[in-house]
Amino acid sequence: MWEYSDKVKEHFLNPRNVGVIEDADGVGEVGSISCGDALKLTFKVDENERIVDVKFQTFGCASAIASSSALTEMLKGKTIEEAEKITNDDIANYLGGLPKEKMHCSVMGQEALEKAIACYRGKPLSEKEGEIVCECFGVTDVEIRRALTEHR
Amino acid sequence: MMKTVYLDNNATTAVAPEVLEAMLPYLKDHYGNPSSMYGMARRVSTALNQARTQTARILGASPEEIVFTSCGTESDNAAIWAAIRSNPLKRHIITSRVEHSAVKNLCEYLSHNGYQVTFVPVDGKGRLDLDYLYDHLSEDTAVVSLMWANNETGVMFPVEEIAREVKNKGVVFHTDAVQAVGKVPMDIGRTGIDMLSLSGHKLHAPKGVGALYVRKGTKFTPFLVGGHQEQNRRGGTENVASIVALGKAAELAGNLMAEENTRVKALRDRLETGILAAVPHADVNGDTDRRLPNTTNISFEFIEGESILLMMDEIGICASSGSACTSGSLEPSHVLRAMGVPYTAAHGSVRFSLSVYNTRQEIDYVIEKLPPIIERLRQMSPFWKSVQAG
Amino acid sequence: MMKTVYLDNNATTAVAPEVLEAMLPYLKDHYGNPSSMYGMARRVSTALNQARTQTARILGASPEEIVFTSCGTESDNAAIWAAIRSNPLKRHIITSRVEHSAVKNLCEYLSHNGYQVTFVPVDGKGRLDLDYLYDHLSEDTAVVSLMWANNETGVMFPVEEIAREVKNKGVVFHTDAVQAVGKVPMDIGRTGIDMLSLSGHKLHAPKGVGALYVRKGTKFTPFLVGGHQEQNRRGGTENVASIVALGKAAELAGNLMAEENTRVKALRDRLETGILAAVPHADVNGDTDRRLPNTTNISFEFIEGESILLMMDEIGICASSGSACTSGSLEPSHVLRAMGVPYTAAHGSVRFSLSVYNTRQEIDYVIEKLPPIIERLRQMSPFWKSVQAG
Ligand SMILES: Cc1ncc(COP(=O)(O)O)c(C=O)c1O
Ligand SMILES: Cc1ncc(COP(=O)(O)O)c(C=O)c1O
Ligand code: FES
Ligand code: FES
Repeated sequence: MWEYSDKVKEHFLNPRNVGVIEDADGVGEVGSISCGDALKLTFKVDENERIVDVKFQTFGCASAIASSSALTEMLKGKTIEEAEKITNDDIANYLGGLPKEKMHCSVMGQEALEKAIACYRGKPLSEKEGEIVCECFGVTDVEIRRALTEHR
Repeated sequence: MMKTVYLDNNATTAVAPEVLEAMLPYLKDHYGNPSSMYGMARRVSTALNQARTQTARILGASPEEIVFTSCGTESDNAAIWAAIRSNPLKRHIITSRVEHSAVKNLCEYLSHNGYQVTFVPVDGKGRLDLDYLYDHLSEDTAVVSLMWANNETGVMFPVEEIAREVKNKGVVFHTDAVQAVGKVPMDIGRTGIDMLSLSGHKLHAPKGVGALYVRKGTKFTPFLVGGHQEQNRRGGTENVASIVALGKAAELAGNLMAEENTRVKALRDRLETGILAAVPHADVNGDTDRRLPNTTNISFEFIEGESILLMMDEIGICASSGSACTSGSLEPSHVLRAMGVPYTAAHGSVRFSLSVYNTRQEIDYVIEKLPPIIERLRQMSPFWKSVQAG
Repeated sequence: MMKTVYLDNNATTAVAPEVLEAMLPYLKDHYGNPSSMYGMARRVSTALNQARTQTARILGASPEEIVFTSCGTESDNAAIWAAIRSNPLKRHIITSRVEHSAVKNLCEYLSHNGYQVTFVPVDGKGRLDLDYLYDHLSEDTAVVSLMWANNETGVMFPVEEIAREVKNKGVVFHTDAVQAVGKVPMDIGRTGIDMLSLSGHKLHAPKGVGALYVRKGTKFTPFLVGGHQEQNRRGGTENVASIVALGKAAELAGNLMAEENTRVKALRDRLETGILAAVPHADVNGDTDRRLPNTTNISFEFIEGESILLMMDEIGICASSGSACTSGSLEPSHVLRAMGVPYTAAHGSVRFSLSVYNTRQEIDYVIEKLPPIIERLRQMSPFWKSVQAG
């Protein structure tokens, strides 16, 4: 059975910032229902590019829901520049860790955030380097290799 | 503390108090090795014989046809290996696409090791494609292994009918009846079934004991090779206390079979009807006409099973999503995929499996508490929103 | 009622009261399936982890290196199959002529199914012919399987030394340590041993649970194929209560190892010396210099083991003749035959195996009561008469 930290459980049972911001400045969607995981992230910024509101919707397991909730909490009050630096490890750490089988659930958060920021900046995500390996997330082999080295 | 409503009896069951009582002497004073020469061991071997008779009775078998094993998985492995090792020239195996991993993974292993394996498909309700099965039966088929009842959906295959056909072709027939024993009346002697697997912990005996029925005259080669135990069919010092427990559990299950098929079935139906009435976009998976009396598998569209389970756990309800044995994997269950259940539904499937220990109050508690959980999770789901909007 | 003097601990042992107490909660309220998603299952999976740590500790292994099984026989079978399936091009196996039937019968089966098996001989004291072993080690050897301590004589092979040599040749080394664990201090991590079998019921856990140590990095293929349990190394719902029991028993055995090697050893020596002093034509079988602390195997010439056992049973003494697992057969034990023990002596061999539960009073009772029994049986024996006359 998966071992979840108290913080994961707490975010899962009482998720923050559930929903969609209708007139959002940034929108990021990743995943698909066939994969079993999907996340939609929307945010609003003020004139200083500071995130003032952020909401999510997640189809996924407890750690996907908790990761999304944690991400929104982490994002509030950050500038876009600061937000950009958030990695899936940061999300997992914020939650007191995730079971290793469930790390990919937090990756979804990072990916959605990247997309939402790209959307905010008005440009589609630049053509990715490498070959797309996972269709659902548009994950490339280069990204997988990078993730592997980062996690050594 | 909150009382637990345990609706996961297809994963494992509570040990019946009568069963625990029956086994305890063999964990205390009567610890002798049944193969030994002294008086103390005699009482132990008598107890084994009694358990063998009790276990045989629930199947309609003879005591000598029972080989005790360590679990359902071992029984399944032993049956398939025995069949192929006893028929070394035949290189073909038939099974279904919805077997438990004990049969499925072994057959997949064999398919990479010199065997050709036919995985018979099922339809949307989990019913076996019999024509496909019979078309593939050949001179080269060493064994047909098909489950009696599916652990995830409760759907039953017509194994008695199939066994007759298979027997006519001179092919060995094995059935994984781990979920069926104790719920379905059996008179195995009158069927064409050559081997049958059962597992104690699905019928209120402890985990870690099972049995394999081997019809008199069926060629057999032991899977666990060692001492002379179990009439040379399974090496290893006998798990005495648990075997005694299995015997007692089989006896109890025989006595409770009627209740299982009336009161428990009615509770299951009440649960199913209650949930479907209260929750939109929820569907039962599998053939409701030919199903175990204690099982219902319901898909809640647009949300994911693990979240449902954990939310239910918070209020003391135990159930499962997919099969417990495979819940370590992130894939939706191979059973629901074989049935063609759409992903939107397969991911959000929950299995409720009852036992004679469940009460009407418990069921009503679930009917009251589950719908708001589903609603809450759907509020978080991106897909739900689009359905609502659409 | 007469008190029983139980001197057959190599056949099986009494469940320690502390062990029973540790396992009982898992036969009662904590019956959840450890793979399940709810809180009730979490306590169960935590208990499994603890048992894994306890079991690892007595070997000097890491918890991830422990695979729980259903018995010593399964551990032995699993180890040998894993070794040969993981090294499919190698077709040679080395074992000894005095292994337990779990290894011996499997190796004999394999010798008729495509494998060449070398059965290394032993000398008159049961010591392994090391030169013979090393001479037969080759590029084609898939596995060397040798027992740590013999169940009938208690004689120990120098497995740590052998493992080093075998490892140097890149060959997998397995040891059946069913009789050695808990009696011999081990630090397996520092040896060349790749796999090690143990069985719970030899160390005061119940029958029907065992473990296989698999060194990190050793190639492994599961023997029992099924679900994801035991990190994909052994399918089948875990025998939770018995695994918890095994963990507790391993912990206790660790604590009692010193007593085993002092007080129990002294009792064994007292018994042996006492019997040999009182009974003529009686001899110890096996190397007394390198032997388990709890075992003595004594041959009483000119009479037959079963008669001795039954006469002892009448006065409450439990022991065995040959190994319990093979006592269903009338042949003298293959172990004594391999040692070249003459038939006149082999037939009348009795194994006494002690445990920490034995007392000095019990031993003195045996020393007092056994000689007249031997004498009485010899009076009935035609051979004895001719010796006396001769
Ligand atoms: C040396 C040895 N190996 C293996 C076994 C088999 O153990 P189990 O009876 O638990 O299968 C035994 C005992 O029976 C034994 O003494
Ligand atoms: C249909 C079926 N077959 C086999 C098994 C395996 O039984 P065990 O867990 O006792 O090995 C199970 C349960 O896990 C099952 O539901
Ligand atoms: S979202 Fe799929 S496993 Fe977490
Ligand atoms: S005399 Fe009866 S077994 Fe040998």
